[in-house]
Amino acid sequence: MEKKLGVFICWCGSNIASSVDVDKAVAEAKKLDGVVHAENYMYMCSDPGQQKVKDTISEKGLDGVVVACCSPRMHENTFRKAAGSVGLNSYLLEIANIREQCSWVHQNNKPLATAKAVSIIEGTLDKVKENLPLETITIDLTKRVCVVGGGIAGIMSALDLANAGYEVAIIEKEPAIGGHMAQISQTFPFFQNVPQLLQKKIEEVNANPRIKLYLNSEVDVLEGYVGNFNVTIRTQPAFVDPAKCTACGKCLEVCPVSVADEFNRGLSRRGAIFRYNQTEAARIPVLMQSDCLYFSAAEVADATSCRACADICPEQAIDLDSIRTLNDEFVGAIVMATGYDLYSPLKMPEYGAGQLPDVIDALAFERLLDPSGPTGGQVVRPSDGRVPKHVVFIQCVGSRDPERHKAYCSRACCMYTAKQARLYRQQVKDGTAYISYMDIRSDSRGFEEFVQQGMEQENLVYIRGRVAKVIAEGDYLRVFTADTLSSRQMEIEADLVVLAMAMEPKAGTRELAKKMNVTIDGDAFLSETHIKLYPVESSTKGVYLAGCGQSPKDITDTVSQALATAGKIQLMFSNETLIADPLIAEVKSDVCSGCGICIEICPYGARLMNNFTRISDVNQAVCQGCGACIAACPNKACELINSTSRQFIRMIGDFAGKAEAV
Amino acid sequence: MKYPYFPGCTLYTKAKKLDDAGRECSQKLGFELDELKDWTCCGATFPLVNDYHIAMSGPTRILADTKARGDDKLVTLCSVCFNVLKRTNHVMRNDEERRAKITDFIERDYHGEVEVLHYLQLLRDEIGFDTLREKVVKPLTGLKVACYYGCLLLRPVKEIGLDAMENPTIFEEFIRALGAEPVEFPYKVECCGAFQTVHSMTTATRCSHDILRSAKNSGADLVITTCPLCQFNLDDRQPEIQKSHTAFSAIPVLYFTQLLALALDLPAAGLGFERNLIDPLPLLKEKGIVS
Amino acid sequence: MKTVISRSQVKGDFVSKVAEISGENFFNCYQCGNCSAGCPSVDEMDLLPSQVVRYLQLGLVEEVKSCKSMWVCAACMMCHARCPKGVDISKIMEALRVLRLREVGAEAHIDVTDFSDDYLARAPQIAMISGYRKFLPL
Amino acid sequence: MGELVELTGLKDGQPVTCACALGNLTEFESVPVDRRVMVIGGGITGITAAIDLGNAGYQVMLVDRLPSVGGRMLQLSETFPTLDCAQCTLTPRTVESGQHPKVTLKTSCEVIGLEGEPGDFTVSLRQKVTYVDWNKCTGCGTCIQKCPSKGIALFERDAGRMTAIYTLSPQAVPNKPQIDPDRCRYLTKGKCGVCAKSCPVGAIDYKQQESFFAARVGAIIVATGFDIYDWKNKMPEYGGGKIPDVIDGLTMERYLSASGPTAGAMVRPSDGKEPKEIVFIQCVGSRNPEFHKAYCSRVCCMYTAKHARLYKHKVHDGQVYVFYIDIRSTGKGYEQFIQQSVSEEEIIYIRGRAARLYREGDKVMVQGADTLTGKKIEIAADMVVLAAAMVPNAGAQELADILGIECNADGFFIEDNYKLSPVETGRQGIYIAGCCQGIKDIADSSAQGSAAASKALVFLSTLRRQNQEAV
Repeated sequence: MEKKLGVFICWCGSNIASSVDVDKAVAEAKKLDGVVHAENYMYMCSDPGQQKVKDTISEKGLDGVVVACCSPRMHENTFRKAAGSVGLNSYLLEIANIREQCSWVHQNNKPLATAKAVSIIEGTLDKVKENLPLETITIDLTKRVCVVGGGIAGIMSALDLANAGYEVAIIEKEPAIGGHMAQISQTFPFFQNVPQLLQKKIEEVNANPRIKLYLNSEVDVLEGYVGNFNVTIRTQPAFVDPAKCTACGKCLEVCPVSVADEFNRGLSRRGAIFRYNQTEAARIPVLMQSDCLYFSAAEVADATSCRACADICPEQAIDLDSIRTLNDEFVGAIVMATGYDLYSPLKMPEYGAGQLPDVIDALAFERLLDPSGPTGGQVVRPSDGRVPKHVVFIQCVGSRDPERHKAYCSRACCMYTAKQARLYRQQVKDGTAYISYMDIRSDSRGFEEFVQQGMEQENLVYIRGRVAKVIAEGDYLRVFTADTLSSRQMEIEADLVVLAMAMEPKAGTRELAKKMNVTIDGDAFLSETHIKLYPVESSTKGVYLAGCGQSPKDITDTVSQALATAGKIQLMFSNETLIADPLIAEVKSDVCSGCGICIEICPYGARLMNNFTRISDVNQAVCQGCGACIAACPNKACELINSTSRQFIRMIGDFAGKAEAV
Repeated sequence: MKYPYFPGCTLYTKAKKLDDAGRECSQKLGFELDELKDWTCCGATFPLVNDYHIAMSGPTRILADTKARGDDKLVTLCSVCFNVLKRTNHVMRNDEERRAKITDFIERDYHGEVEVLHYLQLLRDEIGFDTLREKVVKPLTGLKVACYYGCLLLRPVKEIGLDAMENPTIFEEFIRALGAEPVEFPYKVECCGAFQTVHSMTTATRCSHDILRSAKNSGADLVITTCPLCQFNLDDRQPEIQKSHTAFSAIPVLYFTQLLALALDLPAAGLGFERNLIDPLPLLKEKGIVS
Repeated sequence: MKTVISRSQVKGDFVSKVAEISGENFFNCYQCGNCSAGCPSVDEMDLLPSQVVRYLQLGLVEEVKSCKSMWVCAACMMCHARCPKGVDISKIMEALRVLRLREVGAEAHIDVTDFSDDYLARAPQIAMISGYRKFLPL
Repeated sequence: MGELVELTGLKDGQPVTCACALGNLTEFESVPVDRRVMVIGGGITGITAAIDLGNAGYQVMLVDRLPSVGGRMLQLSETFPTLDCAQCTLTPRTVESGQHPKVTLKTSCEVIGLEGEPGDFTVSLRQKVTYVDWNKCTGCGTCIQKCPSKGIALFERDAGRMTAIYTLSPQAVPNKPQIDPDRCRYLTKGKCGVCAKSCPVGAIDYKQQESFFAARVGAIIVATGFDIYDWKNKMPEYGGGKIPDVIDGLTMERYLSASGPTAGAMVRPSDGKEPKEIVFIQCVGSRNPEFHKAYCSRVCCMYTAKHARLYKHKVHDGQVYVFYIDIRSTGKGYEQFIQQSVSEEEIIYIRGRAARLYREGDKVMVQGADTLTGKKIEIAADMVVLAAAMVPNAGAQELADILGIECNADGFFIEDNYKLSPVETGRQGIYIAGCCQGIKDIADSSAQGSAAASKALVFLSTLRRQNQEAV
C-alpha cells in the first residue's frame, strides 16, 4: 500500500528563498505521486516550524516525510526527533538538501534552482517510499577513559573525570607529566608562580587512586570504537627501578655522556642518565637509550660498553637490559591532549638562530626566568653569562607568514612576550626591552591592561615592524628592523634576542591522528566537529580534543577546553549503554559467497567472516555505514539499510529526467 | 665535454679577466666553453613589469639560438646575464600568454627547453667540487676569502633556485675546494647598490662600505664575486670610502675565476690583476700564492 | 595637512595601472614593515618601501608619483625574498618608474655627460645599460 | 526584599503561584536536590551547559530575564570564521532546550535571593508580569498580528518595529508572547483590548501580578552574558546616537540578517539608500582607560572583518574602510579569515582611532588618522558602524551580591584562579561561564559552558559519593 507523504520546504531566511521559488516548489511538490501535504515556512527548524511538521504528521497520518532544507548534517536529527515525538518512525523522515546543493550554488538562476530543488525533493520522496522503519542499536559502554598527553590539558581533564568517579589512564611520552607548562616561570596577567600551580595539580594526580600514569609511553595501536576502545600502550624500558632508587644522584655524576638538555632548551647539559626536570615528580633519574654508550657500543666495534651508572648504584636499581613493555587499556572514551612544539628557530636563518648563541626562543627564555632553571632564574647571555642590557623580543616568528611558514596566529605569543619583557625589566632595572610586533593581541580579560602597564611601568619599547635580519657584530647582536609608525629603518644593538616562535602541533601528531582516525587540518592541528557547537568533539565518536593540539591557545583556554572534554565524557557515561544509528550495511546471506573482499576493504574492521556459515557478518556496533563494502562486493550481496541500490537508481532516474526537462 | 657559452657584453670588454680565466680554467678542468655565434646583449636588467615584452626579446633570442644549435644547456659567467636569462626562461616556461607574444615577435619557436647554468653551478653539478679539489695544483692555503654572492645569483629564489637565500653555501664549498678558507660574514647576500652606481652613487658607496667592512671584520683577506657590477662597485668605491671613513683600509675584490685560475696554476700575469683598483698582488705574494 | 580619501581615488586609474603592470595586489600587504627593515636604499628614500605600498592602498597618487624612493630602489629583491605575504615590491617600484618614464615629456634621471671619462672607462656595460633602462624616458 | 523571608519557607513540591511560569516544576523536583542544577542566563553558553547537564541525567532549571532563550547569538546574522548562519546553528539548540525532558525553562524570570549551602541552595526568583497566561497560550500569534500599537523593537536594536504584545523573534523559545505595559493601549489608556478579544484561548490577563517562587538546587551556573556599551550617551564625539547613519555592530547584525528588519537588504537607516562608502570604527569605548573601558572586547576585530565581508557580498562596488589600532584575530582560522577578507574585498584598514564624526548633508564625515602614513584622514561616508565595547549585562553586581561571588570593577564575575580554575568562583557549587566572566567569542563561550557543566557534575557526584560513604 502506498505511503502518505508530506513535504516541508524551509526558506532558511533568505538562504533558500532568495534563489528557490518556495511557493512554486510547494505547488510542484503537491503534484508529486503520493504527496498528501506540502507547505513552506521561514525557519522550519524553529519551534513553530517543527510544530507544523508534528501537527501535520498526526493530523494527516503521514507515514513518510521529506523536509527540504539545509544539509542533513545540520538538522536531520532535529526533524527525526520531532517526527519520533509524534509516533512516526524517525527513519521514515528524510532531508532533501536544497541549500548547500541547490540554492547556494545557483544564486543567479531562480527558475533553474527551483526546478532542481523540486527534482531533489522528488528523488528524496522516492527514497522515503522504500525506507523501512528502523530501531536504534545499543552498544556496550566501558566507563573508563584514556588521556593521551600529560600536559596541563590532559591533567585537568583526567582530574575532573577521576573526581567524577571514573578510572583514567594518562599516556605521557616524556618521563614526567606537566608538559610545556613545567618549563614556564610565571603566568600572565597575574605573575603567578607556575611551578607551584602545576605542582599542586601533579600531586592531585599522583594522589588520585583512579588515575594510572603511563610515563615514557605512546599509543601503539588503537582498536575498537566508541564505548569500547582498546588502546595498546608502548612503554619505553624503565632502566631505573623507582622502587629501589633512592635518588641519591651517584649515577648522574659518573655518566661520561654530555648532551644538550631538551627540557632547558639546550641552555644546560646532561648525561645519558639524568633528571628530566627539577620537579619532585621527576626526582627518579631516567636513562635515554639513544644517548647511552652502553647501547651505542653495540654499533661501534672495539668499544667497551659503559656500565658506569649501573655499577655505581648502591641499590642495584639500574638494569641496563630491561626491555620495553606493552599494556592494553580498555576504555569507553579518549581525550587527545597532545599539545604543541615550538616551530624550529633553525627555519629562520635570517635571525641566525642555531648559529648565534644569544638568539634564543621563548621557552629558552622561560628557563632563564625560572628560579629552578639552569641559571637559577638569572637572565644572562648563553654565550658569556653577562647580564644583557638590551634585549629584543621578536614576535610572529614563523606565524602570520603564509608565504614561507605558518599562515595562522599563534595566539599566546603577544601575551607571554609582554610578560617575559616585564619580568626581564623587573630583574634588570637598567635594562631596555624592545618588542618587535605587528599587532598587539591582548584580547582576554585583563590582558590589555597587562600590556599597557608593561609600557607604563616597565617602559617596554614596542616597535611596530617585522625584523628583517639579525647579525653578530663583535660581542653584540645587530637587529635590522623598521618602525612603521615613525617611518624609520632601525638598527638596534642588542645583547640578547628572544624569538616568539610559532606554535605547531606536537611532532608525530599526524601519525597519531591517523592511528586514532581523527582528522587534522592543513597545519596538522586536530580538527573539531563544529567550531561552535562541538568544539571538543573529534571526527571519531568517543575521541575528544583539548589544548594546543587543536589550535594554539593559552593555559586558561586550554583548561576550559580540557574541562569541557571531561563534561562531554561524563554525560556520555551517564547512560549505561550507547545508542547507534541503524543505517548500516546488511548482508544477503543467500547471495554472499564468503569471498572476504569486504573484510579487506572495511576501514572500521566491522566485517568479519563467520567461520560457521562461511558468510561475512557485519559488526553492527562498529559499522559506520560508509558503504565501502557495498561498492566492493562482487555479488551485490551487501546493501546499506535504507540506502539500497534500488533506492539510489530511482533517485538518479528522477534527477536525470528533470535534467532533460531543463 | 662541450657547453654552449654566453659571455655577455661586459665580459668581452671591462670584465675580460673574468671571461679569460673562466675559459682557460675550463680546459684545465676538462670541459670546453663553446661560445654562441653572433650573440646579442641580454638586456642587463630583467623587466619587472609584465607589459615590457621588448626587453625580453633579446634574451629569448639567445635562448632560442641555443635550442636551435641542438643544445639544452647554456652556461654564463656573469650574474646579471645569468639572472636575466634564467628569469626570461622561467617566463617562457610558465607564462603561456607572454611567451606567445614574444616568440611571435622574434619569429622563433621556444618554450623554455634550455637549462641556464651559472659557471659555479656547472662546477658543482656537472664537474663536482670533489673533482675540482683533485684538479687543484696550487691549493690557496692560508687565504681567507669572503664569498660575496650579491643579489642576482640568488634572487628571486623561486625562479633562480641556485642555492638558499639567507645562507647559501655553494660559493664557500667552491673556495674550500680551492684549498682556501671561506669566512662567514653577514653581508654576503646584501646588495652592493647595483645600477644605482650610475644614479645614486652614495647608495652604491654606502652599500659597498657595509659589505667590505663586514668582510674585513670577519677576518677576510679578500672578497670574491661572480658579478662585474658588484666587482666594480666594491673595488672602485673604495677610494671614496676611505675619504669618508679614515679607519677603513682597502681590501682586494677579485673574480672567482681569477682565484680558480691561480689554484689551477695558470700564470698570474694573464689574469688581468692590473685592472683591479685595489691591487691584490701584494697580498697574494705575501700568502705565497704568486711569486 | 589633512587627506581626504574617497572611493573614486582609491580605485583611481594610476593605481589600477600600477597594480596591472606590476601584477601585485597591494591589499595582500599587511604593513609589517619587513621590506623597509631590510632595504639597502632607505637612506636615500623619502617613503619607506612599505609606505609606498601603503600610499597605493589609500590611492594617494600624487605623493607616490613624486616620491624619490622608486628611483633609488636597486631592485635587489630582498624585500620580496622576505615578504611574509609574497608581495614583490621591486615590481611595484619598477611599475612606478616605467609609468613615470612613459609620460609625455618625461625627464631623464641620469645624464651621460655627467660621467667622467675614466669612470666610463671602468664602469661595466651592464651598469650603463641598466642605468639607461631604469632612468631614461622610453 | 520583604517577600524573601516568607519565600524561604517554601519547600519542595510547593506549586508555583504564577500562571505564566512554564515547565513542570514537580518533575524538576522529582529528583533529589543533588541532581538539580540551575543555569542563570539562556544564551548559547547557558543553553550548552543546560543541555549537557540534562543529557547527563540532571534536572536543569534554565532561567532568563527575557521572554525567550537564545540570547545575543540569536540576533547575529552569520558567524565568523565559517560564515554559518547564526539562526541555523542556534535554533536547534534553543528548540532542544525547550523540548528537553530534563530542562525546565523559566523565562521572564529573575533571581532575587539565595539561601542554603553548596549542594543544597534555595534560590528565590521573581516571575515577571507578562499579562499572558503561558499555560493557556498556544503561541498561535493572532494577538501579535492584530495588535494596533507599533513601536521600536528591542530585538531589532531600534532597526525594526514591533507590536506592544510581542515575542522577541519568530523563532522564540518558548514561543509565547508578552505585553509591553508602556506601549499597550489598554494598559496605558485603558481602551483597546484587541489582543484579549482576538485570543482564541483567553490567555490575555491584564490584571496579572508578578509572583515569586523558590527552587532548591545542588549547584548554580551563571552565564548572564554581555550588553553593548552605552556609546549613545557616553560618546558625543561619535554623534551620541543623534546621527541616524551611525549604528553599532549589533545593529549592523540585524541589517545583515536575512530575518532582520530589512530582510537582509543592505540599506542605511536615514533614507534607505544603499551605502557605497562605509566606515567601520573599532575599539569604540574599548582600550580607553581614561574615559571608557580599559579592556579589549576581543571579538570586535573579527566581527568587523565579517561585517565588511558580508557588506561587500551585498554591495559589490562599495568601499570599506576600517579604523583600527591592532588587528586581533587569534582564534583557529581567524588570521586567515581577516587576511583573505582584506586581499579579496580590498578592504582598507586604517591604523588609527577616528577622533570625531559629524553629519554634512547626507554624509557622515569621519575624522581619523593613519599612523602608518602619518596623515590625518578624512572620509565622507554614507554609513558608519561602531564596534562598541561589550560590557557585562546590567545587574551583574547585584547578582554577584545575591550569589555571594566576586565581581571586578568592570562588572565581570571573577573566577577562582585565572589559569587553572577558569569557571569556578570563590564559592563552591557556583560556576561562571561565557561573556559574564570576560568577553569571548561563541566557540570559547560554548566550550566554557560545557566546562562549567563538568565542574557542576564533578561537584555533585563527589558530594553524593561522600554522603554514601558517610551512610
